[in-house]
Amino acid sequence: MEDKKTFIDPDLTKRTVIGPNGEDITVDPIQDYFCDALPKKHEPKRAKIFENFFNWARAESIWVLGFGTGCGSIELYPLLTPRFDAYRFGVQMRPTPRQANLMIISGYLSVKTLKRAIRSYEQMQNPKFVMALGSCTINGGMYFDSYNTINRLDKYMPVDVYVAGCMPRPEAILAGFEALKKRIKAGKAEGANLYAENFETYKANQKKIIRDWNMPDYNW
Amino acid sequence: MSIDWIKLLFTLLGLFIVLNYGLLQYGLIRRITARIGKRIGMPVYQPYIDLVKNYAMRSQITHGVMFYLGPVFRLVGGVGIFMFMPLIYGSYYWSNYSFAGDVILIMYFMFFGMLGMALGASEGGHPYSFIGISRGLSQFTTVEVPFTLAVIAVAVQHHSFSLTEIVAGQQGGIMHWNIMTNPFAGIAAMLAFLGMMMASPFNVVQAPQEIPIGPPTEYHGTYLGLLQTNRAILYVSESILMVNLFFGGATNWVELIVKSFCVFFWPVFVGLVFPRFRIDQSIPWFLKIPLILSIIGIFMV
Amino acid sequence: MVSPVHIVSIGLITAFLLGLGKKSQQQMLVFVLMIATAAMTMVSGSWLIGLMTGSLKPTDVFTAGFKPPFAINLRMTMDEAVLTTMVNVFGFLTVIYLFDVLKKAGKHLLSIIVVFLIGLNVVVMTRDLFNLFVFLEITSIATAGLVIIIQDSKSISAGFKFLMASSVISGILLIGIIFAYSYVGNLNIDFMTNLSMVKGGAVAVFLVMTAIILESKQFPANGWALDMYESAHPAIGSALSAVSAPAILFVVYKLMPMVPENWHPVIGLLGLITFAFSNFLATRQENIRRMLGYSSVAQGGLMLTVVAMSVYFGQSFWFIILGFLLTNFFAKAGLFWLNGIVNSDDQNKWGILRKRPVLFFLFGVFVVAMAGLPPFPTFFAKWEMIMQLAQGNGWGWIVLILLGSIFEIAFLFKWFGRVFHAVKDQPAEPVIPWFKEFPVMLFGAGILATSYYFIKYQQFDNLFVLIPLLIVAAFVVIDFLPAFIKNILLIAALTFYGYIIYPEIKGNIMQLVFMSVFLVGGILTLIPGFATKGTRAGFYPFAAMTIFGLIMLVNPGDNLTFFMGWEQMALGSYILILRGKKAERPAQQYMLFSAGGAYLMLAAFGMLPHFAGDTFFGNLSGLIPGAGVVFVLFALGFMLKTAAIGLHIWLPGAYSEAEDDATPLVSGVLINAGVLGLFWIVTSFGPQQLFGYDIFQLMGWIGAITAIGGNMLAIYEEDMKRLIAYSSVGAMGYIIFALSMDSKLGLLIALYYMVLHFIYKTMLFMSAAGVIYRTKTRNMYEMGGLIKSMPWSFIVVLIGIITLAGMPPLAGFAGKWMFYNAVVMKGWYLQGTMVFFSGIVAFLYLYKLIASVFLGQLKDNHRRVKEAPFVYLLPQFIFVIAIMVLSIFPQVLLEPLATIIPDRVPGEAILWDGRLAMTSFGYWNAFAVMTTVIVMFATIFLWLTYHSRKAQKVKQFNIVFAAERPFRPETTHVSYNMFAGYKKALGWLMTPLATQFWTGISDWSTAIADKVRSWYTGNGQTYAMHLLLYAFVLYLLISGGKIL
Amino acid sequence: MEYLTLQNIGLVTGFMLMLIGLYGALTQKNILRIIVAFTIFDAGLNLVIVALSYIKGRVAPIIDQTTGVTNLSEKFVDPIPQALVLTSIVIGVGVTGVMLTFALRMFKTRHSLDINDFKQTKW
Amino acid sequence: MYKNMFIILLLAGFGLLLGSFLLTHHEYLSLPQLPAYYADNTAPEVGAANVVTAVVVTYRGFDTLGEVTILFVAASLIAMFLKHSKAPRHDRHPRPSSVILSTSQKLLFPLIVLFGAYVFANGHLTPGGGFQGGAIIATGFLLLLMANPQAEFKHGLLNAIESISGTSYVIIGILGAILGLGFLDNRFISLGQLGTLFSAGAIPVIYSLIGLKVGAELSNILHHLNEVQNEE
Repeated sequence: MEDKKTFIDPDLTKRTVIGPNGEDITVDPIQDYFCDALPKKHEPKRAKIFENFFNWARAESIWVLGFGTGCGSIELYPLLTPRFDAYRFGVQMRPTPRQANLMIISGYLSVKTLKRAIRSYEQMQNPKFVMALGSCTINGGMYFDSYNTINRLDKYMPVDVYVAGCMPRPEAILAGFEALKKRIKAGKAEGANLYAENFETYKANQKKIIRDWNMPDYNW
Repeated sequence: MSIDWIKLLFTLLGLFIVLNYGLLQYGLIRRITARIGKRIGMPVYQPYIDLVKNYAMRSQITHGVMFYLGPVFRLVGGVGIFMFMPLIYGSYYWSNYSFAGDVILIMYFMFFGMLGMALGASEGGHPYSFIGISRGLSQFTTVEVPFTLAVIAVAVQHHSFSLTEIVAGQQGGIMHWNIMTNPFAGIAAMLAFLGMMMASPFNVVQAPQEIPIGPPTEYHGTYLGLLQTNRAILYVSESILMVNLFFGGATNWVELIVKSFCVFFWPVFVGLVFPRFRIDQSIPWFLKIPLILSIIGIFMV
Repeated sequence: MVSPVHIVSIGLITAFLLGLGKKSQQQMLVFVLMIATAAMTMVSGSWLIGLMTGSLKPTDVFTAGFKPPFAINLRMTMDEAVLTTMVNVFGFLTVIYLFDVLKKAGKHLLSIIVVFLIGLNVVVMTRDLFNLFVFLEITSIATAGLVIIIQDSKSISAGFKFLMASSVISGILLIGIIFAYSYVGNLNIDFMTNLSMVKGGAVAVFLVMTAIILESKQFPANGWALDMYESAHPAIGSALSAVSAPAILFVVYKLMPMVPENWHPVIGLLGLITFAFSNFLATRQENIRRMLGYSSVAQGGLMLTVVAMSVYFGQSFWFIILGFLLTNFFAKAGLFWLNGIVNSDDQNKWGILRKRPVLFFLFGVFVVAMAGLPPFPTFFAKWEMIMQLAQGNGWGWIVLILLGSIFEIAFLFKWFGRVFHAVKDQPAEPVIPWFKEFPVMLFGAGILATSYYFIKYQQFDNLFVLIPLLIVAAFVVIDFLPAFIKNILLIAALTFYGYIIYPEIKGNIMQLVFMSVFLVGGILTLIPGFATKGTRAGFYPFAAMTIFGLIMLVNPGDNLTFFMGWEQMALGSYILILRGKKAERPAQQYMLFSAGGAYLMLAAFGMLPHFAGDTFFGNLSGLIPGAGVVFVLFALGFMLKTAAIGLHIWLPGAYSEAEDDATPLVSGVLINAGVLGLFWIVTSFGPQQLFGYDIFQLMGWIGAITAIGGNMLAIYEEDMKRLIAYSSVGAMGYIIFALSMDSKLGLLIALYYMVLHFIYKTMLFMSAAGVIYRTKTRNMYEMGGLIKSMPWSFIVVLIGIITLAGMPPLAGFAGKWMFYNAVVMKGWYLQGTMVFFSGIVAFLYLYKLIASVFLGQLKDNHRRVKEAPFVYLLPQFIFVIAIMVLSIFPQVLLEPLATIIPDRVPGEAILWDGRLAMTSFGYWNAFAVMTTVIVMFATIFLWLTYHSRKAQKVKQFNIVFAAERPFRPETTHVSYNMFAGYKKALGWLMTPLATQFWTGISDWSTAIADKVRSWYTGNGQTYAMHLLLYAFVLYLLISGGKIL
Repeated sequence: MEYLTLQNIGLVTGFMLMLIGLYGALTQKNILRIIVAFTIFDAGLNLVIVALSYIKGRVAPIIDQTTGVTNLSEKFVDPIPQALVLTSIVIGVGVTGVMLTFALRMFKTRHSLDINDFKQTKW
Repeated sequence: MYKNMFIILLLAGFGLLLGSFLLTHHEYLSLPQLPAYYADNTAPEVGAANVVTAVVVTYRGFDTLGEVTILFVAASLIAMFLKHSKAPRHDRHPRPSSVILSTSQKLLFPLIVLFGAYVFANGHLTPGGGFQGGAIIATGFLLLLMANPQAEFKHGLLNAIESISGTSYVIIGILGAILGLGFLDNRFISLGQLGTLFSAGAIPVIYSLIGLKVGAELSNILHHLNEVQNEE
């Protein structure tokens, strides 16, 4: 591309500061501030019975990261109301990705948001699941030709469940939960491991579309 | 000093009971809360599932040693309070390790967990942890004042800091309970209890959306599991403390559970009714009404 | 033996012969003058030695061979011998000092100098009133001549003012002499003692005395003198101050027998007023020479008081007056001479002295000696004077003396501090001719020798006073050695001292405890000094002085030893604080408050015999009317050191600005001196009342407010050391509160906390010092995340704060537990709650301390920071071990401490049942708690470790940041104004009332001083009028308002 | 009338002169005048001294033919004040001379003889 | 104005203070012990006819030494003070003094000096003495200066006279201490016949020295002042 300029983030360029004794200290933010380890694949427990039990627990206790990416996030709130009451299914909202298991990409994902979504996704701990809402995450939907939104989410992160619709109703999302639970209980929801295994591919895809990649390769 | 192994077993058993009770109680409370909100709510056993899931997380990260130790401190604090508290009045085996210290020890042991948690969370380096802790500590300083005064009032009344003695002094019917004999201290302590539980309206510490749940922002997996375990034990222990101090203690497990549940329901109830206080609102509040009540209480003795 | 009259004849012949000299021979003439003054010195000196050894008897010299009263006679006794020797030695040294000036000046100046000396000699020796007048006139004119050595317009007009004033004074004197003659018919002082009995003779006495008093430059009729001091050559100023004034005062002494008994106090009071006010005005003075002038005038006033009250002081008179006289002689002369060497009246220019360690040391010696701190004579003289005055209930006098002294300390140490820090922008190597240095050094030696004799005269317990002082002196001498050698030596000296002192105090647990705190604290706090490079000039003598001062407190043989130790410690620590880079102002504050406290104590010591028998640690029991005042004075004095709220404002600055590795000594160790004192008075006085109000109640409230105030202030500190310093204030409030409960448990808490606070505060300060040593900053918000690079320091701070917060299972909890029991037993619920609240508040700043520094985000410039040096960590871990032992076995400390508390004290003690501590209220088993906690901790830790064994270590920016990432560590670290919410809620508690109060006092005193000193208009005529007015008012005072 | 002795007249005159001298010294602004005032003061003082030596009907204490050599103490006036006044006068001369010199130099420095102009040092 | 009033009040008070002396003081009817002793014993002890001189030079000789010193130090001061003013000398030609003055000066100067010498040499006999004589000599010099303001003196001579006479005075005092009974004792020279020139021991010598010294000093002072005036 003719206008492919490298973006330089001033906060991440190498810089020299003066130490307490007057010595020069070179700081390379990416190296020094961020852990540069790559994700590892975590094998399920050998003992099937434990793994099944844990998968059951994971399925029955789905903690959702409260991160709305697109218009679909408006559909998430009714889940907490008396009418839909997702709590019944062990679904709870968590404000921090560290504690969350499920990331709901609620609708179209602009490139800018994609970066944040990736970061949040990577900050979640294994096992972690992704549920994608609406056509926009499947094929771009009405934004299929937008310069600024992605078309297919699973090019960038492993998606466990797609919930179709534009937008899907809360009932559909609840159904999505049920589908996800089934996947988990069946031991098929190994998205995190998938991501670790195909890390280069995913990263390449991500980097292709995110030009100002001002973060480490993997956000711990 | 030889170790009384049977007593240790009983204590561990008590701990196990309290843990389960705590988890169930939490589930029940959540359920009740949901019903008040016209929801059905999560299953009563949901806390167990959450606990198991958290312990079963496959990957974890650590920010450093203190981050690692934070939950340990926290759980030691919670378990410690339980350990040093007599559960059932008149029972040697259910008196736990209360021979090691009196109510002062328990009061100060609460800080142990808090401090550990604060340090652990801080090592995570998350600014929200700092903010949450600073709020929590700030509020805590003022919560403790009326509570301590109330405890002192009770101690003076019974001429003892020993919880066993205090409970002994309350035997003989509801009119002998401290909440009846010294209502001001009792009310003050109950108000302070709200703050100690950090339930709404005093839960700005964790303010889930403003500073994503505050101190434990970075905690997950096993760490979070430990924290949840602690919560189950700690909340029940604190309720039991209140029961012992003001509600005549308990002579058997049923009485204990009923009473502590009632006590624990009090902050839940208040939390459902009142909106959240800002930190600079809650501090003066605690230094006004509960403090005055507790001072009256202490001079009533 | 050469007759004393030959002092005069030698001088006069020299003076007259100098007239024959030629201009080209000027240098030779100077040498002639030198020889002549040396000869005069030898004559008077030989008399001094002869009289001292007893080989000569006091003599009267009859001029013209007639016995008095028929002819003038001169007297030579011990008094005159001392004074003439002083005059002549001084003259000799002045000639040397002025060598370069005299070489250029004409022969006339030489004559004037020698005539000046003759005048003073005769003024001292003569016994004839009119002769006195003549030689006073000689001195005056000679003085006028000396003032104009520098012939600038300032000195000329000052000289003219002086001439006007001296004309008026001599007029009054002459009238008085004539009247006296007309009443008694002769002029000899010895034959005039009945003058005031004669009808009307009192007027004559009055006139003569007034003239002499005016001549001795009493406030406020002394503008002429001040102008003279300001404008004259420093050498001349020194002459006026060091020899002229004493000579005049000797005249007063000679004339005192004529003065009616009931005038003595009036004259004495005039002197004291001068002392107080001149020192007060000096505080406002920027010009060094004028300041020295004020100071000289003040000293003159004080000496006038002593002389006027000589009958009252009786046997102590000589001791007192010599103390003041010699100090003033040596020190004031030395300071003036130093002024001449520096050749500037600007304080900042005095930094030159820093380039010359010996001169600077002497400068310090002079200042300290002037200020009346030990081990210099003024200190002892002042002590004796106060004691004597107190015996006669002269409280008003004592107040004036102490006020004056505090002002004196204010300006002297302001000056000293300024000079100490005015090193920059000075010429590299100042050229100071030997003849200017020599007299200064000689006088320095003089004052040190005098001090030695004064100390010997006191007959102290050598083990506690003399040996420590000699050690300090030894460290002064070896100050040029590298720091680590001195460090080893001092540690060795302290260890050895501990070894020899141990058998002495073995039996007394209280002494043992405090001694070990001071000695062990001293040794451990010295260890970090090994990290310092270079010579660290000036540190070790004062560290030794501080520690030994503390040791003197422990086992005072008498009140004086205690007070001396107290002052010595204050002085030593002042210097240690002053050594900090920005410590000028804080050190000044520290000195002022220390001195204020010390003077309150001094007054209390004076009162002590009235109420409580002679010694400080007498065991009083029962209520003694009036003893409350003594108690309060003592308590205030000690509470100044422990920084009770309102008196605390010096503390944060002093502790934080002191050198980082000196801070533990200055704070953690030193602050216990106040506790020691408070403990002593509480145990020995017991409950006393002030105006019918129980003092312990009051003290309890003060303690509670201090605890809460100190901790509250600590919360908002951003400066690491200030935070810990404020925390000390809080801890001291806690101790004050505990002491004031006056129960066995309360006192036990105080002692226990004293030890514990010493341990953890020293530890924390050292840890802070280590951090600051590496990071070179004290602002906590500039740090963060240091746990990675300084894990050991982190552990120390962690243990320190757990102990401080009183959390079980560590040792701090013992204090809290006892505290609750004590409060409940005592029934002080409200105060107790406040203290408790303060304890909780402590969490806030403790968290801030540890989190802001060690946790959170590591800053860029600290990425390569290493762990604190081993020598910093070593003592810290010794303290950690101590805390651990105390945590598991608190009875190791608590049981011995409990034996210290006297049986008088009410309340129940802790009962020990094995490891279980019991009171009637509660129980506590430290061992069980500790074991339980350790087991729980280990179990849970293992459980976690098993689960998290594969946890990925991440770095500082790997945090969830609302789907963003942090930008810079600085913007991610939450530390600055951490408790903003708390401030919003309770910030009103922090209104800096104390600071406002003290600033107000300082502002007001400045304003008043400004107003008062505008009295000195600079107009010679007005000054002359002042003289008359002074005489008239004095007359009204003495005659009781009757003009006739 | 009993107070109106020669001695008292001398004394009162002397006192008056002294006071006048002091008044001049304290109110005049010109330095030379101040010096003159001081000499008046001195004169008064000396007059007082001399007046004190006076005893009615006696002679100056010089032995000559008229006095003889015996019983002199009943013939002479008091010699001591006379000796003293001599000294006093000489001192007065010395001081006046010095003051005048100062005045001269002061005039040179500021070209003024007003005492108010010489207030460089104050406070 | 208020200031003056205040000073008047102050002086009035001071006057009252002095006035109190008038009330308490009574004129002597007879001499007190000390002057009586002087009156009676001067002749036998000191040998001076003038009792005042005896008191001045012998009994209170130490005072007189002081007096001399005062004059000396004043002169030194003036000399030092005025010599320092090194202002450029204006070539001023003042009006020459009148003929009467210059002529009479030539006539009178030796006479005045002689008279002065007479006065101090006879100090022990007549009302007079060193100071008086010295002052008279100085008037001679004053006359000299008035007649010829531009005159250049030789300071050396005056200084030498001053120094030597002063030194001699002190030495005589010391001689008194060595040979006589005390410092400034006049009796180490025989007292001689009362009323003659060579009587009263060392008194005439001392007075002569004083006279010379005072004369020289006063002249010096006058001269210095004059020099300064010339510079103006």
